[in-house]
Amino acid sequence: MPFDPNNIMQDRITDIGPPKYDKSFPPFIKQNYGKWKYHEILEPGVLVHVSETGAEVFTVRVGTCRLVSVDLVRDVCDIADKYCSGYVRWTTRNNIEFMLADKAKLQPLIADLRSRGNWFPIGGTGASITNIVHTQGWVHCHTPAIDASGVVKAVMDELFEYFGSMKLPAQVRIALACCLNMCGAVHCSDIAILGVHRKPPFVEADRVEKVCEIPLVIAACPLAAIKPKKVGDHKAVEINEKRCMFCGNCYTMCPALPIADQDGDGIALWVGGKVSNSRTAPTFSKLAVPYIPNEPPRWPTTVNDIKKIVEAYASGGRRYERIGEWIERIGWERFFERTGLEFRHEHIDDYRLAMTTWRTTTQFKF
Amino acid sequence: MPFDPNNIMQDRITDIGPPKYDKSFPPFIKQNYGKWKYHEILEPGVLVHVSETGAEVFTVRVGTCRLVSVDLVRDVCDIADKYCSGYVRWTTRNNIEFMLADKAKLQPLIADLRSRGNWFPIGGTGASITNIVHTQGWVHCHTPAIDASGVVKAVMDELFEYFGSMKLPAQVRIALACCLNMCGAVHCSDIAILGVHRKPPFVEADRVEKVCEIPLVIAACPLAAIKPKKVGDHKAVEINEKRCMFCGNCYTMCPALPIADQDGDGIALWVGGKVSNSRTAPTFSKLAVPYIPNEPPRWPTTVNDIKKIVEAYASGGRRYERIGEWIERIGWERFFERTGLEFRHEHIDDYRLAMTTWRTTTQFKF
Amino acid sequence: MALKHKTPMLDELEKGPWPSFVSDIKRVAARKPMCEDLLGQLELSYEQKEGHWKHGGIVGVFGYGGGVIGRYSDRPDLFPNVAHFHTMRVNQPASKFYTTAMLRQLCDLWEKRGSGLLNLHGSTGDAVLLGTTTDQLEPIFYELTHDMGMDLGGSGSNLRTPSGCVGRARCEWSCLDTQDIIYDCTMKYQDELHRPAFPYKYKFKCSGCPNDCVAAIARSDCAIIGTWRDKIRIDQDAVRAYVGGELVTNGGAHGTDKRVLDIQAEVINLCPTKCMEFDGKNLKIWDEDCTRCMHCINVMPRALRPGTDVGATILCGAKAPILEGAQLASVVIPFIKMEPPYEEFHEFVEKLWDWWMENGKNRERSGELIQRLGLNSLLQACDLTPDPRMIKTPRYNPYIFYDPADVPGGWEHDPVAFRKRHQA
Amino acid sequence: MALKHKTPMLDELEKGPWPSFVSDIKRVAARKPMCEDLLGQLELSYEQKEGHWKHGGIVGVFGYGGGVIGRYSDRPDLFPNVAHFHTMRVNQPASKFYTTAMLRQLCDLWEKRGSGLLNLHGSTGDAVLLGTTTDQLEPIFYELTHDMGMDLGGSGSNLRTPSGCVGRARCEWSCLDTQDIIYDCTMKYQDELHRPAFPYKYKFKCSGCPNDCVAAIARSDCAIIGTWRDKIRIDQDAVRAYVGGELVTNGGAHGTDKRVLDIQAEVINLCPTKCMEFDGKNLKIWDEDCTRCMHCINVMPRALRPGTDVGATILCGAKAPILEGAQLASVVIPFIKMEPPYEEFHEFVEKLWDWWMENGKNRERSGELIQRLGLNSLLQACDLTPDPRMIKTPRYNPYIFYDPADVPGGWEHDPVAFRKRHQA
Ligand code: SRM
Ligand code: SRM
Ligand code: SRM
Ligand code: SRM
Ligand code: SF4
Ligand code: SF4
Ligand code: SF4
Ligand code: SF4
Ligand code: SF4
Ligand code: SF4
Ligand code: SF4
Ligand code: SF4
Repeated sequence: MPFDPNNIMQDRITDIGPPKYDKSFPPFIKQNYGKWKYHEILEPGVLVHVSETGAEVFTVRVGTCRLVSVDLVRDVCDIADKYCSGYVRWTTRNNIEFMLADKAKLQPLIADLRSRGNWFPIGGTGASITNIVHTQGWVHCHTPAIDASGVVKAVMDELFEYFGSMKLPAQVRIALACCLNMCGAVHCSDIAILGVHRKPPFVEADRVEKVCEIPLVIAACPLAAIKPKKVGDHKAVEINEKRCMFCGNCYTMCPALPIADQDGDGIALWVGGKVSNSRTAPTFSKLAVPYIPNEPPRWPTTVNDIKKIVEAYASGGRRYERIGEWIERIGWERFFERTGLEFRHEHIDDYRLAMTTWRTTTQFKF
Repeated sequence: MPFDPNNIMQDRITDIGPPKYDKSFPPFIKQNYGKWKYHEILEPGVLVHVSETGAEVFTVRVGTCRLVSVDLVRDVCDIADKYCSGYVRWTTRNNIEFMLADKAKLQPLIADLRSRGNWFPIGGTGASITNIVHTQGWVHCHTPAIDASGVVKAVMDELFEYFGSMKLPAQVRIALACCLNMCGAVHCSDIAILGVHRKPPFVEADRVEKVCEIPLVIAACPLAAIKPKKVGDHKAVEINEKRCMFCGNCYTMCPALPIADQDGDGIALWVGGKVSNSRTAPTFSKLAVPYIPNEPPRWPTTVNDIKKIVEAYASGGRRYERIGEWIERIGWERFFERTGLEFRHEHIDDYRLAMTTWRTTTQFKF
Repeated sequence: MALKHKTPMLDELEKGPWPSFVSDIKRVAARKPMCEDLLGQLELSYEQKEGHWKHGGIVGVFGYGGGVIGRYSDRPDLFPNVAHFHTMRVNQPASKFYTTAMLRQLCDLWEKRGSGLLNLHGSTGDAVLLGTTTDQLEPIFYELTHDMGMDLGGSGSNLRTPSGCVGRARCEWSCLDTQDIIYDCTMKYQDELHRPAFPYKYKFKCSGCPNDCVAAIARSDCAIIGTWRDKIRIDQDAVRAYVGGELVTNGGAHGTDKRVLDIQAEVINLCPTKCMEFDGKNLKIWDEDCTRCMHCINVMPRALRPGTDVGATILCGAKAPILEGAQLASVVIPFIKMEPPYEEFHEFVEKLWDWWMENGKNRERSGELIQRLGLNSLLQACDLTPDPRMIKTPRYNPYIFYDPADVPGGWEHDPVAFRKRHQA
Repeated sequence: MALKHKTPMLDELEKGPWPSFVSDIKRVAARKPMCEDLLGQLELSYEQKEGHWKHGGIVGVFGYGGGVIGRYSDRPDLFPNVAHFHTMRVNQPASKFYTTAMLRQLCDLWEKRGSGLLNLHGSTGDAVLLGTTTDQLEPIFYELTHDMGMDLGGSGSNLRTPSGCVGRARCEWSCLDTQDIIYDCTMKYQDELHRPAFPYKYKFKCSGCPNDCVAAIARSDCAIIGTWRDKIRIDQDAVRAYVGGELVTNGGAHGTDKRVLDIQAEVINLCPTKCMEFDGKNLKIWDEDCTRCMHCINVMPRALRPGTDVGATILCGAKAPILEGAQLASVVIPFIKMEPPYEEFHEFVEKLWDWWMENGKNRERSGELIQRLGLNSLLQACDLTPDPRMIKTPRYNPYIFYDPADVPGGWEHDPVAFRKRHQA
């Protein structure tokens, strides 16, 4: 029975959850589930996994925008139908994986993908720069300091050679978040692009009581910079601007405290985080560049600073060494020298755990 | 002119500071000042330093109680007069150093020292356990949770073989502080013995206003556990016992808040701190045993737990590896296994920087 | 193809080798005014360097407290077709395998009832349908559930859509049935997922091994990460083959050519615990010292494999910075067998939630509560025993909250007796 | 020798191989009732497991705000001779070299006017005279200054007695004249040492090299630690002699026998920066990577020596836990030449003190103020430039206090223009 707008409870189904995973496993996956023995990357973006049963599965990984249209998804379906028995998957970093068991179809699939202009670049495996994990930006969110998709496009264009090759010392994982909410793993990425505000919010005193719950707004500020204040007849709030560190959390709680600002907003770059437990423990990304203005449409300074970091790492890092491991080895003093980035007061932490980041040893390099 | 109690300003001399250092340098030190080329430990406690001039200075280091009598100092003077041209020095860890330039006097000096019973044990150099840095305890201070000199004596008796030998993997520096004020380098020692309280102070409500400045008392509590409270006619304070972590700082500010208690007080043991920048950076001592009751006169449990730690380290540490470096290598899980010490809730930090001490990786040993 | 708004800045983003979202949107914009206006508004944002969406707006489907994010343009005067532009979070199948049939059906639905734009996938893992109007929410939900057997994911102060790595479906290292674990907790906790009852959001993520390909340790309140308790399995012949240059090292991740593996430099020296030795013929691993970091296995996938006594390490409390600063997850259960019906795990989770719901403030993540009340408070609430595996280092600060139960006589003082012993 | 009080517990501490403070005190107690009562009171403490001194009590010598710690028994009824038992802190000569003449004079003075017991030395470095009565304070001070040329050390909220390692007097590694530096700041800041003007105590300590034999980095508000900017001096012959087993490694610290040095295992692999290589004949050090940790020099004192372009690293803020938790000192000046008249250093110190006196709360250590206001605040106050050598790692939290001066238009908003661009 079709949907009846006048009776939305009719036949209502809820709480069914997602389709069970194995409904969309290709047969060769189902058969070899849990039996995989080893894998090998045959060329950048192309993997084979070999099962204990002797079966092989070939995977071709392609980059995509995370923001896709139904047209693109239909193209993907066409390709998957033609070569992959009608199955396809997305990775945890928004790449598409075409899998097939029949080796004969591998080269035709690759050729087909290559024939489609810049829609389906092959790569993102091994010691490469894979797809940038990112967020909404100006396309959908209400709190961004920067765009997401556009910055990602500009950066990936510049670093494209590293997507389709595996010549870096190790994986470089880049992430972007358009505000301090950090919807993604920006806080633990080799390179992180973060949208930042630099102006305290302003208070629309006549709107606050209408659209916000004042106690929640006050509680939202990590630095207790917000106090209740009566303005004329209105119950409103006051912001102690000197205490503000521009997190935007008060705006999340209250639309009458706009924080976005064309002159204030921009990008901070962070480096050296990682997630895997391989060799070294997971670690946070650290500040590399405190602020770069928004430069749409192609954010040249941002792109250029990232390039500097990648190139310094590409030439100085040792095999298996993630960016953070490389910096740990050479020291932060050398990182700033080799990238040519400026060390400024913003790099020195002054928040709650600040003292754990100061140098409490005479060990450093001149 | 002698001191005249009725005219204390007469001839008053102030601000002269200490005697200039070189007034008490022996001639062979003055001559070779800044010219030393290398040193060598000839036997435990006996060093030679060789100068660019070819001169040599021999040093015999002896352990002492830090709490000494004029009789002992006079004995020291006798020895120094006889062998060391009338000069002597104390080390930063309260050992005495007899220095001489004339090698012929070295063996006689050593023999003399050895002939004096247990007053002047020779040792404390190199990979040994040198003198325990300690504080006042029940001998002089008003805030101790434990005695100092007695505990030190009991521990050094037990570890004596390590004072006069150099067979440990590296230096083991032990320190004792009788309360959380930590008058010493207890917070950065290989092994630290710390006096702790476990009962919140009690309030002598009728004395508080007489002997304390209430605002200062309130400000003294790191956890804001103290509030003003009127008791009968008296301005006094109230302690939120659940918040108290027994630091004793309020007692420092106010004698009407006694915290010492025979059942509450005792010893906590800490391990793995260091000060030198050699190989690894200076680091804090970490909790090994949260609490051992006061067991005068010879504190057997404390002595025994320290012995366990030293023996586990002696058999497991590698050359040059300080206790903290050894634990870092084997892991805390192994430290507790190998020493047989119990891991308890107190070991898990719950103060301001607590989250920086939790394990944020899957890397650990089963 | 003349679109309604000029977009000279966005057009710059059609250049270059990486796929262009602008080109992609443009082809749909040709037939969908919503996309036309979206481009127009985005161009305005590029000009003004400020976003043009109003603050939030609570919309949703009946009976659910999450799954839809309301969004309205702040220039409906200029861009009326994105006056409403809500997203719907569709719970993806675990580890994101799809049949083309499912995808085509989703596209058709979204072509008809929404913008035709999606995020594949959202950072939490959902298949995000990007941009529709309020009146379409119920019909879409109806068709999703009835026609496609799909449901919404989480948003708001509830369980968020769980997500996991590809695991045993296509990875030789997985110590867990990641899909099944994710499916299990998604299904078991449907109510928590759709109806906000928590102080704030709560996320599960599951990786099959410590490589953590779903970044669970950084992004989930409860990270379930596969591991093993026994020994790394070694094929000594394959080790020799790597050393002899007969195999491709690191599964080709650093170049697909065969080359001699310098096992000392590339494996043994990089082992964080230095628990390996190679005598020229055999590789010896002192497994009791191994911390299962995966590095040696990563480098020699044909020679080394995780052990067979597998299970998970549970780490809790990861989150982004707001409010109290970013956190990585901390070990809470060093090892737990994760086998259906996962009862032990469910019990743990439910105890943890009870503790959080009882003690958590509004908008306080579970990780922040752990910070505020201490790891011990969580352990107690969940009947877990303190273990050195939960910490990097024991406390170094001496501010210990001793338990009065351990003190003879507790915290009682006898002031009179005290002053008998001590004059004031 | 029958003393006034029975001390069965203390008597237990006369046994064993380590020197016994009890035996030592007993021999003085035979002639000094103060020591007799001290033993009695200590025995009582051992019985009751509680100390028996009253809380503080401000006593001192005229014109000084420190140097004397008042102490009174809380059982003067039982131990009248320690009813007063004050200590006097006597400023030691730098690095604690004494002539026996000085010591004997001090003993005579103390025998006459005090308990005859001393601490050699106090943790801060003073020669501590332990136990006297109020009426003796002025005479002692008079005799100290007049007859012995000695002065009191610090206590209270003032500069504390500075202290340093043996340095160039008897150590080959010292990059500084530690004694002279300590003497200089002791003399220059006599007023600060004797007259409390600070929010709380302030300590200088000076070590000649990064081995830090006076524990400056852990115990001083301002640690002056010697270092060098050029290259480690290498005597390649001596290196070969170590490797050949002709010399005693580590100056005998691990055994006084000659033995072959496994230079790879014992030196090169333990070098924290791995900046050394030995080709069997020559040792190469990439000094630009060396962090001057001293390890290689410690192990091969006859082959390696610090460079000759010497100076100090200044680290600030170390302290014990009260109030905000223990701190190690943080690098504030990576390198400073420390040559008389030390003007640059004095300027730095005075700026720092001004900043601390202006901003510090009562009983707030300078290290706590750095914590509270941030390292940048200190740097600014002292005209120092931020440098990566001051930090272990740049910030990882994104809560940055941007400077309005860097923002075009500062923090001004134009709400009207904003609402023209964005409808509410
Ligand atoms: C497909 C995917 C899992 C999924 O469920 O989708 C995946 C698949 C594989 N990962 Fe991964 N990883 C995937 C995201 C991740 C992530 C998560 C992330 O980046 O957000 C991580 C953590 C990254 C980090 O530390 O910041 C990750 C850390 C690893 C590592 C550890 C790398 C390291 O040394 O730190 C390995 C081991 C290796 O490559 O040697 C690994 C290895 C592998 C292997 C070789 C596992 C296997 O045997 O099949 C797979 C192919 C790797 C390749 O691409 O070269 N995978 N892998 C994800 C692909 C993302 C993409 O499209 O680019
Ligand atoms: C005499 C004294 C300096 C003084 O001004 O009084 C001193 C003297 C020497 N120290 Fe020290 N250190 C002295 C306290 C310290 C301290 C401070 C402390 O323990 O409170 C430290 C820091 C300890 C720590 O890290 O916790 C210290 C860490 C070192 C080190 C680094 C050890 C390491 O590897 O961590 C060395 C180098 C070595 O021994 O290889 C060293 C080396 C030396 C040398 C070899 C320097 C030299 O060439 O003359 C001296 C003889 C060492 C020996 O005893 O074996 N000295 N040394 C101090 C003797 C204390 C005592 O009586 O036991
Ligand atoms: C859509 C998505 C970003 C994306 O483009 O992928 C997203 C979008 C928003 N997030 Fe997020 N978060 C998304 C994944 C995340 C993640 C990543 C993850 O789940 O693995 C994080 C970091 C991990 C974590 O949970 O801590 C994340 C941390 C936040 C936070 C900060 C929470 C914190 O405790 O620090 C906020 C702020 C808040 O909740 O008020 C937030 C809030 C928001 C809001 C609802 C904005 C707001 O202030 O209310 C965003 C709505 C955007 C929009 O218009 O659609 N979002 N958010 C992701 C969800 C898609 C999906 O369901 O798959
Ligand atoms: C005598 C001495 C201990 C000893 O036996 O050697 C000592 C004894 C006292 N210290 Fe101390 N401190 C002594 C060196 C230290 C050191 C070590 C150092 O200077 O290198 C420290 C740790 C380093 C530091 O400064 O942080 C130290 C950290 C404290 C603290 C905690 C300060 C903090 O900021 O955390 C207090 C508490 C206070 O000031 O209220 C304190 C307070 C005290 C008081 C005054 C007790 C009090 O609560 O008022 C003690 C008087 C004891 C007495 O009856 O004589 N003492 N005190 C040391 C001074 C002797 C000297 O002049 O040579
Ligand atoms: S990072 Fe901020 S601006 Fe970007 S999607 Fe998340 S909440 Fe929105
Ligand atoms: S932006 Fe953040 S710090 Fe500033 S007032 Fe708002 S909540 Fe507080
Ligand atoms: S550690 Fe505590 S009890 Fe001991 S001397 Fe220092 S202040 Fe007094
Ligand atoms: S002992 Fe410390 S924590 Fe307890 S009330 Fe006193 S100052 Fe506060
Ligand atoms: S986390 Fe481990 S099991 Fe899962 S895909 Fe990555 S490597 Fe494979
Ligand atoms: S898994 Fe890691 S810790 Fe274990 S043996 Fe391999 S490299 Fe070493
Ligand atoms: S700190 Fe350095 S210079 Fe000073 S005594 Fe120790 S080793 Fe010698
Ligand atoms: S001083 Fe330390 S860092 Fe420098 S070469 Fe020697 S061991 Fe390496």
